[in-house]
Amino acid sequence: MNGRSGPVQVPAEVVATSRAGAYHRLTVAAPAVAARAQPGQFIALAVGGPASALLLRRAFAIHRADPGGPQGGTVEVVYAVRGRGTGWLAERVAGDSLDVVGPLGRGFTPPPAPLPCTLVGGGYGSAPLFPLAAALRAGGCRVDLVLGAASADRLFGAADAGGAADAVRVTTEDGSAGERGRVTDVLPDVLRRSAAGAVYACGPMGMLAAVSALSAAYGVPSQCAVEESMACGIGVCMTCVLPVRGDDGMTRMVRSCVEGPVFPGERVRWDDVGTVPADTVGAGPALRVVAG
Amino acid sequence: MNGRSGPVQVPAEVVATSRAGAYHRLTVAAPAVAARAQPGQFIALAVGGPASALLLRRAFAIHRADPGGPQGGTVEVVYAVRGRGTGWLAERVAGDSLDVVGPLGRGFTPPPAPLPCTLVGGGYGSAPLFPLAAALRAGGCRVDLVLGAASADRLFGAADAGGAADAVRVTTEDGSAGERGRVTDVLPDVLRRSAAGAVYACGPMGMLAAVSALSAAYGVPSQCAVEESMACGIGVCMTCVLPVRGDDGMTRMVRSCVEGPVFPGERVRWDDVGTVPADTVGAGPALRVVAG
Amino acid sequence: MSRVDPSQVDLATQLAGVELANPVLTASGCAAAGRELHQFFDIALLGAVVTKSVMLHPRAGRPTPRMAETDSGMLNSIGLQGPGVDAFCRHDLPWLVERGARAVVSIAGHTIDEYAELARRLRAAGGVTAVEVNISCPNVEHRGEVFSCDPVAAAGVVAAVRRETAPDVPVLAKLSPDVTDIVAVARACVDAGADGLCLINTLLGMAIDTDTMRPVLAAGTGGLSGPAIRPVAVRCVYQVHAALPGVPIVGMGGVVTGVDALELMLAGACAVSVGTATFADSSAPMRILTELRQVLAERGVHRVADIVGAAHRPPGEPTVTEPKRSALPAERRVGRS
Amino acid sequence: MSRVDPSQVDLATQLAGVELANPVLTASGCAAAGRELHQFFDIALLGAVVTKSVMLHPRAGRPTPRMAETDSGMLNSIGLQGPGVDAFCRHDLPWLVERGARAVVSIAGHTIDEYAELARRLRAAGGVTAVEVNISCPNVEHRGEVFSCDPVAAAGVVAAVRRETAPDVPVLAKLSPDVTDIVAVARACVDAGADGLCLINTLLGMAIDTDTMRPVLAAGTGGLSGPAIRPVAVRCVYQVHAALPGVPIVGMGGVVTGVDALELMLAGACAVSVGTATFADSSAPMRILTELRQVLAERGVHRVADIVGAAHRPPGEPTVTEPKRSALPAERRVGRS
Ligand SMILES: Cc1cc2nc3c(=O)[nH]c(=O)nc-3n(C[C@H](O)[C@H](O)[C@H](O)COP(=O)(O)OP(=O)(O)OC[C@H]3O[C@@H](n4cnc5c(N)ncnc54)[C@H](O)[C@@H]3O)c2cc1C
Ligand SMILES: Cc1cc2nc3c(=O)[nH]c(=O)nc-3n(C[C@H](O)[C@H](O)[C@H](O)COP(=O)(O)OP(=O)(O)OC[C@H]3O[C@@H](n4cnc5c(N)ncnc54)[C@H](O)[C@@H]3O)c2cc1C
Ligand SMILES: Cc1cc2nc3c(=O)[nH]c(=O)nc-3n(C[C@H](O)[C@H](O)[C@H](O)COP(=O)(O)O)c2cc1C
Ligand SMILES: Cc1cc2nc3c(=O)[nH]c(=O)nc-3n(C[C@H](O)[C@H](O)[C@H](O)COP(=O)(O)O)c2cc1C
Ligand code: FES
Ligand code: FES
Repeated sequence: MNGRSGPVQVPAEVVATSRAGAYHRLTVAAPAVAARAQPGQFIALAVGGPASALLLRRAFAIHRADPGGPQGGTVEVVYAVRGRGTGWLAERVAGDSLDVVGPLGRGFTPPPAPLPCTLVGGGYGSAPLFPLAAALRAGGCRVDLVLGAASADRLFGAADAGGAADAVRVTTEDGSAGERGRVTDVLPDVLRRSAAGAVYACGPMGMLAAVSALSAAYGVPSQCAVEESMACGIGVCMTCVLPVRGDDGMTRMVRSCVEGPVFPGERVRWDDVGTVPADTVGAGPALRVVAG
Repeated sequence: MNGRSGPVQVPAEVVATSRAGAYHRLTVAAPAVAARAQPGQFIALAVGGPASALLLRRAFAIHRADPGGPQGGTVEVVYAVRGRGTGWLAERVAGDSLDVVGPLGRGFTPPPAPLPCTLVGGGYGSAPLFPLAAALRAGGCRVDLVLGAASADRLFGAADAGGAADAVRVTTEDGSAGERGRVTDVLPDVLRRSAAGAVYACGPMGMLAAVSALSAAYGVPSQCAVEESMACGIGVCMTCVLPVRGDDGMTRMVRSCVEGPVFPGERVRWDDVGTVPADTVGAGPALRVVAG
Repeated sequence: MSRVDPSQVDLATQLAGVELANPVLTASGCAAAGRELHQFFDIALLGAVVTKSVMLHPRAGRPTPRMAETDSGMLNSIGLQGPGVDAFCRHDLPWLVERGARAVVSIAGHTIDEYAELARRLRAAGGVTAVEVNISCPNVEHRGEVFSCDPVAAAGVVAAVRRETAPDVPVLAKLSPDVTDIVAVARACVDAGADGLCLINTLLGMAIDTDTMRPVLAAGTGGLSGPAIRPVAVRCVYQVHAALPGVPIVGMGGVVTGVDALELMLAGACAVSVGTATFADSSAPMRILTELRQVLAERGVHRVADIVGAAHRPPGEPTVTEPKRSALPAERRVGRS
Repeated sequence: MSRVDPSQVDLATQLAGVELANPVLTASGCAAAGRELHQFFDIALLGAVVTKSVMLHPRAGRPTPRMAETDSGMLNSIGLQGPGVDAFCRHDLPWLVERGARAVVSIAGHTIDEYAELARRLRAAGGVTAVEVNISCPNVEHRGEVFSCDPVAAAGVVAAVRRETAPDVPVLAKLSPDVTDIVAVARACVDAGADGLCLINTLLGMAIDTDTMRPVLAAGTGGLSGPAIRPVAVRCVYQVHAALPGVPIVGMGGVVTGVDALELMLAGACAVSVGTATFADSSAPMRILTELRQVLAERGVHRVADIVGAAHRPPGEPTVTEPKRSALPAERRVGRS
């Protein structure tokens, strides 16, 4: 990152809010963010207002970045209400102001030459796949979209998926929409039929692990956008790490906010997320450290 | 206080906000509070919203309690923006909801029989004198109103004073409105001319001390509404105390939230406010107490 | 976890041999002696009312300002203003007893003898459910060092109070978090006869007025309370419960919601006290009790006693299972109920 | 107090013999080694960049989750993840020096020898403005007890680092607030050769997930930081400055605004570190510097050095008067500048 493509911190007016099943959509006017955003990057919003007890920003994948338009550039995110921060966000209305930092992180890397690409989204994880699909198709790639969720209301973007991709498969665990099952139940079929050359995925950690393993089994490289608890989002605090193998084959605890959130699926040690594997560089006896 | 006349905690809609010189007016719909309120009592507002870092309520004297009306009963306060809490309040607009507790404290006691009364207000301290003036006049008392402030913009209610009292004197320290000087410069004259039988005062501690002393010098009993930092407003925390002489002549540290905020001026040991006088009941060596 | 009907959740809790109807108490100094709160809700419905620390003689307390608000917290330096133990036993204790409230009486002194005398007067008065010993007071016989900062001094106070208190009335030692090793102080108190522990008192803090450029509080320093300190309270309760699993703990520090109460109970508290939250919401203890019932029901918990200290169980082990409960050996249940 | 032109406020501060252009620093572990923040503002404009505590060898740190948000605060258990001192001296230190930034290098070890070796490597590398000794680490040679909890252990580390550090490079001891007597630890460090003190490190805390019913952090406990702890920080700085008025203090803990920075300086800090605030606002240290300049000007303060420790002066005494300043005897001014 450098000065020009790097993140900016801006006050941004809320231009639209709406519901989408179990989720909320939020669009803010943030031209400088919209102009810089790449698919797979995220923004971080301050929550709770000026006298808030909530110190940290909330991270959301960019669902849409529209650099033009009447507001001079907007950014849209899709989120689920989880706790106090997203609860506060859900009370915002058009005209309110939000403090936005972004775009943050490394997004998805498009293939060097056109290839059939399979995009897999779980829950609100499908949100960042839409701008990616558009970019890939603009670059001449065939795009297969697989969307999954526990139930129909937790599926995001199924209605728009037809226009965004060359083919769409939808799964829900309870069968309330699309095929009953998980994205990984249909993925092999999609990979085979489309002769996929690249897989892109975003969703819960368990899904990413399974998609990554399946893709590898089919010999297709995958890029997965992870979601780790983040305090700073800019690489200074070391809270957001996970064990990732480097070019040298060594495992390191890598910051998902700046070296991710998108990682090559085969590099992430999915089974060891939440641990420091013994062969990690610098792994040592677990001494109690009081601070830092 | 008992169940029926005691305070209630209610969600209240903001029905109006406006500016008044350096101050803000805020009217909320709170029928149960309006129905119970007596002149000199106060309300306590929660500030900062649901995820606020500001724990404690802010206290404001009741400027107007209107038990009837379309909203079924409203309460109005007048306040100066001082810090984060009042800053947040100033951003509220009609339709917002506030959490209100009130009415709190003991208000002004009207004279047992009609008497000329002099009401002295400093800054926003004149706010609670208006409902008092109305009540006193309804009870057959002549009311003289003395309003003072540092400057014209810090004077509250001067425009409405004519209709609220039988005679009005206004002072400002910089002479930007009314007579140049302090309320105590004109008070002797008012007391003499009106043959005042009771003084009621609200304003900064220094003004109350001076008004109380002057009234005593003229042989007129005074009732002063004090403003001490309050954590609970309901009598459980003991933060809001000041040294007050009791019927037995003994000085005790008395809670201004429940035994006040209105005290007989001659009972308050004004010069000792902020200390525990050595002859206070229970005064002892100042031992360091870590908690409580 | 199956959802449970909230009204069916068993909230009874055992506090060192005394059964309380539920685990929500007031915190000392944040509810006076119950009268004011009784305007807002029936105080007899709480697990107990913990009264403001009372001293041997009437006490005027500290000069004002006595409080400063801080981010998610507040500082206080009341200086234990109060009427003294005799007036308390005459006016306040009988009032609580008449209303059917459980009275946990907090006492504070400056010498071991003062504490002992307080305990004697309370014993004479009767009607006391438990004695909470506030040892966050300076020991005048020991250069003013705070009792709770020294295991030996703390133990001395506890032993004296235990000696002078009726055998069926538990003695609870209330500890300060401002120590290097809270487990050492806790252990000393238990060894000296404390039947239970109250964790935590306020943290020593200070605020400076940046306009006057002097401390806000007349006393300079004050005690920090409120949600700001909850993580410290949870840690203290957790550490002490880990070290002394059989000792009942009343947890406190920043409890504002039923979820906060649950957090302290998972750490190891068998009851919680609600302090600062009451200042913003006079009904806070009652509301928290209702919320606690609700959050337990949502988590499929039938008996609150089952989740006391649950955060200490290994990650895999299920927390809420019917048969498990009764399978616990009796002595383990003591510490958890 | 006359209003002063903000651009005319003299912000220079003396930190144990080193002159800093201004008193606003980053806090260790909250700014990495400056690179990331340099995207948002020129880090050379700060008083200094305090780097993440570095250890002798590369270190992977703790498992995740490593953080939990709390009311007005957060808990972290990073476990000192870092590249080790050699990589730091190769990549990070030269980068800071090239940009003209002042580098205060924080070091952490598990034995006195490790600290000494770290100091030797830094001395060999050069370019270090000051060494900050993070002694909130378990002493493996002493049952894992944290160095900063024991005056003797703390002094041992400080003496070793002081011995191995170039005489013109100040050694600053960073203390934990989780002690019964912070003045005793401070005094031991100063007696052992510390040229200054950094107050405070995080408070030990814990959060429990009320859904999983287990601690949120993989490590169980973590360090509490942010505005929640500012009253504790102010108290610690005030107490230590009162006891050791000649010892320069870097204050930290919950500084989010220029007014917060002023509060710690009034308590006795001659510089402040900005930590957690940077996570919400990447430009926080720079913004706080601008705000500090402004709030000093509004209060008629010409030289920031004049208000260091001002809260200790008697209530009556005016804080800001031109002639007074130069009338202070030299040795008193050391402690205040
Ligand atoms: C790179 C990235 C992209 C994300 N994209 C989206 C998105 O597009 N839509 C969406 O709904 N959510 C997304 N999340 C998750 C979202 O950030 C959390 O749901 C949100 O922070 C919860 O805040 P809260 O206050 O409502 O919940 P609380 O649980 O009260 O939050 C408490 C604290 O934990 C952190 N936290 C809690 N859950 C998560 C989580 N899952 N991930 C990271 N931090 C968490 C919060 O930031 C906060 O600091 C993303 C997270 C990351 C890291
Ligand atoms: C009985 C009573 C009646 C009052 N009536 C009015 C009124 O009619 N109009 C008006 O403008 N103000 C009134 N005040 C003062 C008002 O409560 C404070 O100005 C307000 O609390 C400041 O809040 P803040 O967050 O803006 O300021 P901050 O200074 O940030 O407040 C910090 C803390 O200090 C407390 N505090 C600060 N100043 C005061 C003060 N002067 N009195 C009490 N607590 C204080 C606040 O409640 C808060 O807890 C009254 C106070 C009392 C006790
Ligand atoms: C994520 C994080 C990492 C930290 N790492 C270190 C560290 O490596 N060394 C250290 O001495 N202090 C460390 N600290 C403590 C801070 O330097 C600082 O003392 C403390 O956070 C209080 O300041 P604050 O409230 O401004 O954050 C860390 C704090 C945080 C929040
Ligand atoms: C205003 C005030 C007065 C207090 N008085 C006492 C007291 O008299 N005795 C005592 O043991 N604790 C006292 N405490 C401490 C509380 O009982 C409690 O331990 C602490 O405030 C933490 O809980 P909280 O965060 O819920 O308030 C007092 C606290 C406050 C805020
Ligand atoms: S969130 Fe701070 S380093 Fe990634
Ligand atoms: S404000 Fe709590 S007793 Fe008066």
